[in-house]
Amino acid sequence: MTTNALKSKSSTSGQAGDKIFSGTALAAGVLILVTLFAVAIFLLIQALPTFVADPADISGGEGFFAYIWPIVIGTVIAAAIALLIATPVGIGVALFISHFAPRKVAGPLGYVIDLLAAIPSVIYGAWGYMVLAPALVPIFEWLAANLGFIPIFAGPASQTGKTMFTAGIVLAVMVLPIITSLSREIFLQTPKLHEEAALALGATRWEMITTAVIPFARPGIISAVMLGLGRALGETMAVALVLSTGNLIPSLIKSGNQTIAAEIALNFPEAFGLRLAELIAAGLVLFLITLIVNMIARGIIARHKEFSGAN
Amino acid sequence: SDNPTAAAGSESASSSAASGVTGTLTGIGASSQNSAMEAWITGFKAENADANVQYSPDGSGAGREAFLAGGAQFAGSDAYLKPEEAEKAKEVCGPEGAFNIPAYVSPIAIAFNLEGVEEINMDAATIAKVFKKEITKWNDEAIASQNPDVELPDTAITVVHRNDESGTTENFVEYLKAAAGDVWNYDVSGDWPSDIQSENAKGTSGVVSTTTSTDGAITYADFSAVGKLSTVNVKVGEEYTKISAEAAAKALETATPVKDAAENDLALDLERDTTEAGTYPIVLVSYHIFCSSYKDQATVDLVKAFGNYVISDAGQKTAQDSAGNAPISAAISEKAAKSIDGITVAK
Amino acid sequence: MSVMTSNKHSATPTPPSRKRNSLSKGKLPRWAVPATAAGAIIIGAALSTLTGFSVATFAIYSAVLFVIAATVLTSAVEGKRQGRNAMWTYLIYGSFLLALIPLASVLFTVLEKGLPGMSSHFLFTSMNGVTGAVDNQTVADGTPVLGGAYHALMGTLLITLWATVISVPVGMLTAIYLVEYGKNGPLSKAITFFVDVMTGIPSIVAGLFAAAFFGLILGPNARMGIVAAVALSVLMIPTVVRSTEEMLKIVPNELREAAYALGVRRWRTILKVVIPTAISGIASGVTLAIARVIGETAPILVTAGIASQINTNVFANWMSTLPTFIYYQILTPTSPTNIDPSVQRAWAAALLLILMVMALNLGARLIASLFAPKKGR
Amino acid sequence: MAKRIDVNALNVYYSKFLAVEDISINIEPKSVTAFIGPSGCGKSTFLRTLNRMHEVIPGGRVEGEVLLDGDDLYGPGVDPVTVRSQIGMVFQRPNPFPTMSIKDNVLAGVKLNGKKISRSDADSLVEKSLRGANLWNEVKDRLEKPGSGLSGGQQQRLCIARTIAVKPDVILMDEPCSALDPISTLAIEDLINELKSDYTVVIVTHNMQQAARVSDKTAFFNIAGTGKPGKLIEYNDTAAIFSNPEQKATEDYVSGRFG
Amino acid sequence: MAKRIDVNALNVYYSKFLAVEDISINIEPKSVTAFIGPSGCGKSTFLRTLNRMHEVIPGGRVEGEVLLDGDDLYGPGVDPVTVRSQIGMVFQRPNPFPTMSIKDNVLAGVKLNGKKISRSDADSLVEKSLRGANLWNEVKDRLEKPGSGLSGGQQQRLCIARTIAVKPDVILMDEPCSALDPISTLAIEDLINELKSDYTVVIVTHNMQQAARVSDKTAFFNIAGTGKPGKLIEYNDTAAIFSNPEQKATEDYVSGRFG
Ligand SMILES: Nc1ncnc2c1ncn2[C@@H]1O[C@H](COP(=O)(O)OP(=O)(O)OP(=O)(O)O)[C@@H](O)[C@H]1O
Ligand SMILES: Nc1ncnc2c1ncn2[C@@H]1O[C@H](COP(=O)(O)OP(=O)(O)OP(=O)(O)O)[C@@H](O)[C@H]1O
Ligand SMILES: [Mg+2]
Ligand SMILES: [Mg+2]
Ligand SMILES: O=P([O-])([O-])[O-]
Repeated sequence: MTTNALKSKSSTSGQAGDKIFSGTALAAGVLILVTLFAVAIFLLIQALPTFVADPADISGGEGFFAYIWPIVIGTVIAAAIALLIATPVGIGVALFISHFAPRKVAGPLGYVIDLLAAIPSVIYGAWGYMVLAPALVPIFEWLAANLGFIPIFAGPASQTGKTMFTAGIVLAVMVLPIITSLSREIFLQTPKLHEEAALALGATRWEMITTAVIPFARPGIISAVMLGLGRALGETMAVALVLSTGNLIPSLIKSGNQTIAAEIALNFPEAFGLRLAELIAAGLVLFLITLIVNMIARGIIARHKEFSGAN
Repeated sequence: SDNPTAAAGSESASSSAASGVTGTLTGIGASSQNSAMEAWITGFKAENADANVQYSPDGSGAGREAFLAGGAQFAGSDAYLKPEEAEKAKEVCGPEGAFNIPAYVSPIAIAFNLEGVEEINMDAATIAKVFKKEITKWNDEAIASQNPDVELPDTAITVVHRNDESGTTENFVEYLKAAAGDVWNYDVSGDWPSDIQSENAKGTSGVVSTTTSTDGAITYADFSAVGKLSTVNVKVGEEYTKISAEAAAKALETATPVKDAAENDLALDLERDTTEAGTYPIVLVSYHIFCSSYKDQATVDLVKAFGNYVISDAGQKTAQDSAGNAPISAAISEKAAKSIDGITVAK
Repeated sequence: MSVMTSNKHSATPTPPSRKRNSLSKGKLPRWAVPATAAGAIIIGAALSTLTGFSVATFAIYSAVLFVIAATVLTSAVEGKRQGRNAMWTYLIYGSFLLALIPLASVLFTVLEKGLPGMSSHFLFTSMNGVTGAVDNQTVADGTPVLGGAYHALMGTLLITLWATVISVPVGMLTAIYLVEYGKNGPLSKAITFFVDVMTGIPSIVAGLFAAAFFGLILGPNARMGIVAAVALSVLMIPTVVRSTEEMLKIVPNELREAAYALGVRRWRTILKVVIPTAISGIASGVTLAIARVIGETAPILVTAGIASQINTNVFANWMSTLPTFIYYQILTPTSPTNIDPSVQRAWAAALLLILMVMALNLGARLIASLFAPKKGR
Repeated sequence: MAKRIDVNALNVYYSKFLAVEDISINIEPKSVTAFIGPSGCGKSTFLRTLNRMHEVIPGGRVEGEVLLDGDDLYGPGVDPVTVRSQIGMVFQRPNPFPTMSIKDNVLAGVKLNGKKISRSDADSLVEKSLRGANLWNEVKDRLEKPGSGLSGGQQQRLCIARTIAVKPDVILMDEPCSALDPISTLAIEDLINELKSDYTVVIVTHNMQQAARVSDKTAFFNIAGTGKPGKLIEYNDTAAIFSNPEQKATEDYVSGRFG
Repeated sequence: MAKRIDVNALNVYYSKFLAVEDISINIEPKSVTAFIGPSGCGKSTFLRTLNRMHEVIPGGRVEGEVLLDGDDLYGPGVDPVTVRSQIGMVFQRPNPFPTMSIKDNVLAGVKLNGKKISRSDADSLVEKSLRGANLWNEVKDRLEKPGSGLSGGQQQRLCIARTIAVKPDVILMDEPCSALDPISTLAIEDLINELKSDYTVVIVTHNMQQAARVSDKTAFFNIAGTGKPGKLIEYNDTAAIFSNPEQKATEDYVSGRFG
């Protein structure tokens, strides 16, 4: 057994194909890391003056933290409203298309919902302040009158309807197609075997969905929601156009509050020097928020890993 | 095709080549003068077929930032260069630095939407109190006393301000501070004072459309853009001045050159608290900022040609036709031409 | 066919006497649900009128009443499980209808405001030479609005094309690395994590980054199509990675094993078996990613500048895209005194953009159906 | 609890394709009935019509009647969920729920019924069902582990345990032992023998020995050619089918080298 | 073309779990070897190590040697792809490629590796392989249709055809007939008999009759209990294993009611 015939037959050229391909794939992955790293460095360098500046020179005059935290809260509120609306509705729509709608119409319906993703954010912004906001004014008034004792519905309601609540709804509409289309694809991939197993045990359609479809799709749903959250956190133009911005206030039906992305978009054009650094620092903070949110999501997915659908 | 206004296009092509300037001139800056700038570019290109000018209305700050970084050959700005910026300009422009030319003048209207009311008189203190939300009803005594002939409804006043940082805001609050300093005790800035929580919108078109759709709303916006909204007559001296291009031009005449400015620099400090009748003091002056020297002759020629076109009668006329602003006076135009002709090739 | 069946029915002797089908006991009669719906609508209308009638409250009251009533009724007659099933079924139908409302409203708004501006002139000319004076003139004369979005359409197509050309290979390869090669190692974990983080980059930051990056190479404020394409890629890649990854993950391992056992190389297995199996999902993911960036405004402003004439070279000079065109037409109307022509152009451009993405979606679907796993006989 | 099944003139379609034609058959309660026949003849298809699982497939529909103790499964107003909770099914391919532990898999059907079940009852039900499927000893130490970590045979037995746990009237099994080793198969066959004292069992099998061993009656299906519908050729006591078939086709099939 | 396989002291792991322990076995060329044993004893696991398919599973690794005509499959520099194209495999579950037509499925092993093949060669290869798998008559009219539209048994035969088409030296089969009806099984068994004149065939089966019918030698695997590794208990001529086993365990297993 001097020479291994298998070894000599193992064509190096063929293996090279594999190496090249996996190398390219790896390179692509690394490129993403490098890009992200570069973005982070870029943000850090540009934001640096903010952190070394005299607190009195920062907008508001009380330092960067005092400047940023209200808009961080605002960002979180906007994203939370958006996800609270879009997640259940998005999953519902995805289920409707994958498991409820008649087959023939399901495809076109999915297409129709995907269309929502096609609409540019400027248009959402314009629609938001021209159509949605005025339409919501009576509802806000009703809320202020009947549920005004709850701080988030404290009146007097905005007369233009350009409130955090409206911004949240616009964001919800914007992230809906993201959540829907990803979840739908995954729901459609649920193994028929498992769906049939549930049905054969005498499950109703909804029980089949909870026993076979949702558990299988859970990690995918979480990813979809994260993707939606990314969009909701980072959306600039729509919020900038829809929201009557202002200081942090608990009421969602009055003008007030601000999100980081909108703060950047609104002030960037006229900003220079320290103000520019401040805005970029705000971008950095947004970046960190995404980081934290994703860590939490990862944690959730990892906990269910052992029971993931892949087998 | 690149020729939407077919008739005009073919004509201009022939008249061109004579001047002989070529190349692309890049400007970045104020959005206020965008409409005028489009008119200038079109007019300039009609005379100089081989030249191109591109202008991005990113905002005054962005424009000055880009200009100072060497990313644009000129900037449009609602504020002249600050001393430290003027200092920095020497890095890109050479030892002579940069200079400001007033190119676009426009009055800022205080515009409102109140059913059945066309015109209202207010003095500076009243305006300041309204925008500070100290006066919250249209039939408040302070307003009523100045408008005995107008029937004012019991409507709430909705103040609408800009939510983006803006030259319009800066000029408006500069006026409030100067003319009603005891009421308006905020720093002058392009950002609306954050203590005043009110409705707001992005851009001039944003505040105008929000105001137009909300009864009882009041805002401040470039006069040319107020559309169907009514405007406030502002008390200057003993009289109420109705907003107009002429009244705005008059404010420019009473303005004083910024002290310590270089000879070729035409930066102006407006006298907001003027008492001279017929003057409308809430005026926005938008500048073109040029280097005193550029690296090659072609650029110098191009800049001179464009700069001169803008301040020429023809240039100011086209802008006015397009943007509805006020023209600069002949005196300023003359001084500006001298400054522009002083641009040289860097040594 | 039905005649035949009924024939057979009558012909078949049925041994046990069939009084009532015990399997169908406790089943709501057919008319029950429509009746509940009608009741809910009537009471909803009444309630809404009490509090000052509006379509919104009417719809909300009716829907809530219907879901509650139908659930309670089904629970009572058919049992708790059926009740729950009914409730969720109605909620799911309801969520779909709810999602249609904004869609219909946005589309209606865009159509209503955009259709008047749609003309061949709008589609095939640029804004070169169209000034406020021109608009003032058209308004004064009542002539058709001049100037179009051809330059912006070209810009959108080119910039998006380049962004796709950059993002799809990078994104797909990364997803392939994650699913096929990464083996859940630290690097693949890091990539997965940071890809998610990347989805949270605000679009303006992506634009500033691309501008700064090219600024380092080409000098300050080097604005052109390709810079915008890079900025959009930063936004697009994570979506491509994420959706491709999910789709690759659900390709059954059996198929990979089948290919390996045939002596097929891994990369060929991936390219010829795994990806084709997942292609329909990937295609819709890529479409989604394109749709995600095609409407971006902020990053384009700082990377591609703005132009009123046609430029089809992404490597030189400024460029407009439909969103920036819309943005500037709305925010700085060509003629501040007569904004109607600008507003009309903006909405027409919005309509155009939506139509483009619709066409894109259709295309992706076509690709998907051509390559999708073939089912049936 | 066992119930009888009567099928009258049943046609089964996949959209336009007639897969199974004109089947009439009477299945006695408390008996084991085996379906045999060559691949593709429609055994699985027909079996699935017996608990309305066929209609889960897009385009799947039937004409004719299937009576469970005289009640038509396809009658107006009949809820498939009710049908399926009375007629359980074990599939050809093992399909435990991947996201559930072994224990939860066994309890999956029981929990659906919404009945509260005490911990101890649950535990004893799990043990009983798993023992019944001859899996208890192999998994008793890892009841909380996912079911997907088991080998194919173990997974199939888990699925059988899951179906048994629901205690249906009728149990349909589609080649339940095709992934099992002889020892497990033996256990399942024993189990089928036990089950038949209480339930009606219908089993599809390729293993003629198995059919001969476990069933009381055997139905032989055949197909004339590709694209043709499957038909019921002969249905009789198992002994008769294997020793003395009436039809030539049946004889050919059962007297193959296999038997 | 047939080659011999010699396995020396092979341990097979799933990460830390030792699934199969210390196997040494010599498989003669041009012979059929059957692996039998209870479920979970590691037959599939061991079989997969013979063409390095085991390492496809995350954490899957081996210790020891597997020699193909004296060349170690696991030797340094050996490309698993080379190994697998010489040692083909048919799986327990039918797994045709869903995106491909029946024809392309058969040609997958050839085409996917980018080899050029003329139309007529391809057509004749398809026909030959499908005939070999006893599927030709059923699918000859729909070669361009997707493979996933076939019934389970048809799908499995398609997979066998696909493997045959690559013309390997050794063919591994993991319960290839467990989803097949007797007629198809018969055809496959005939095929195995034909194949053995050219190839080395290793087959995992639960059907002891099948093992007895098709194999020259039989290896009996067993497992002491859950979590314990599977072991090779006895390896001998098939006749000897079934009539005169040396080990008590083997005798118990083969003399069950199944025989
Ligand atoms: N989902 C489906 N759509 C269309 N036709 C189908 C489908 N499933 C099966 N068929 C066809 O119906 C016929 C009967 O298939 P069925 O699976 O019932 O056979 P079987 O007797 O169970 O075969 P096997 O023994 O291989 O399991 C076959 O011709 C098959 O091709
Ligand atoms: N992917 C895997 N990861 C970890 N353990 C596994 C994996 N696959 C199988 N095992 C374990 O390895 C052992 C041997 O499994 P294997 O599938 O080889 O048995 P088998 O003899 O083929 O059984 P069957 O007859 O049921 O197919 C079993 O204990 C099984 O639980
Ligand atoms: Mg079957
Ligand atoms: Mg096995
Ligand atoms: O011109 P503005 O700076 O007010 O936008």
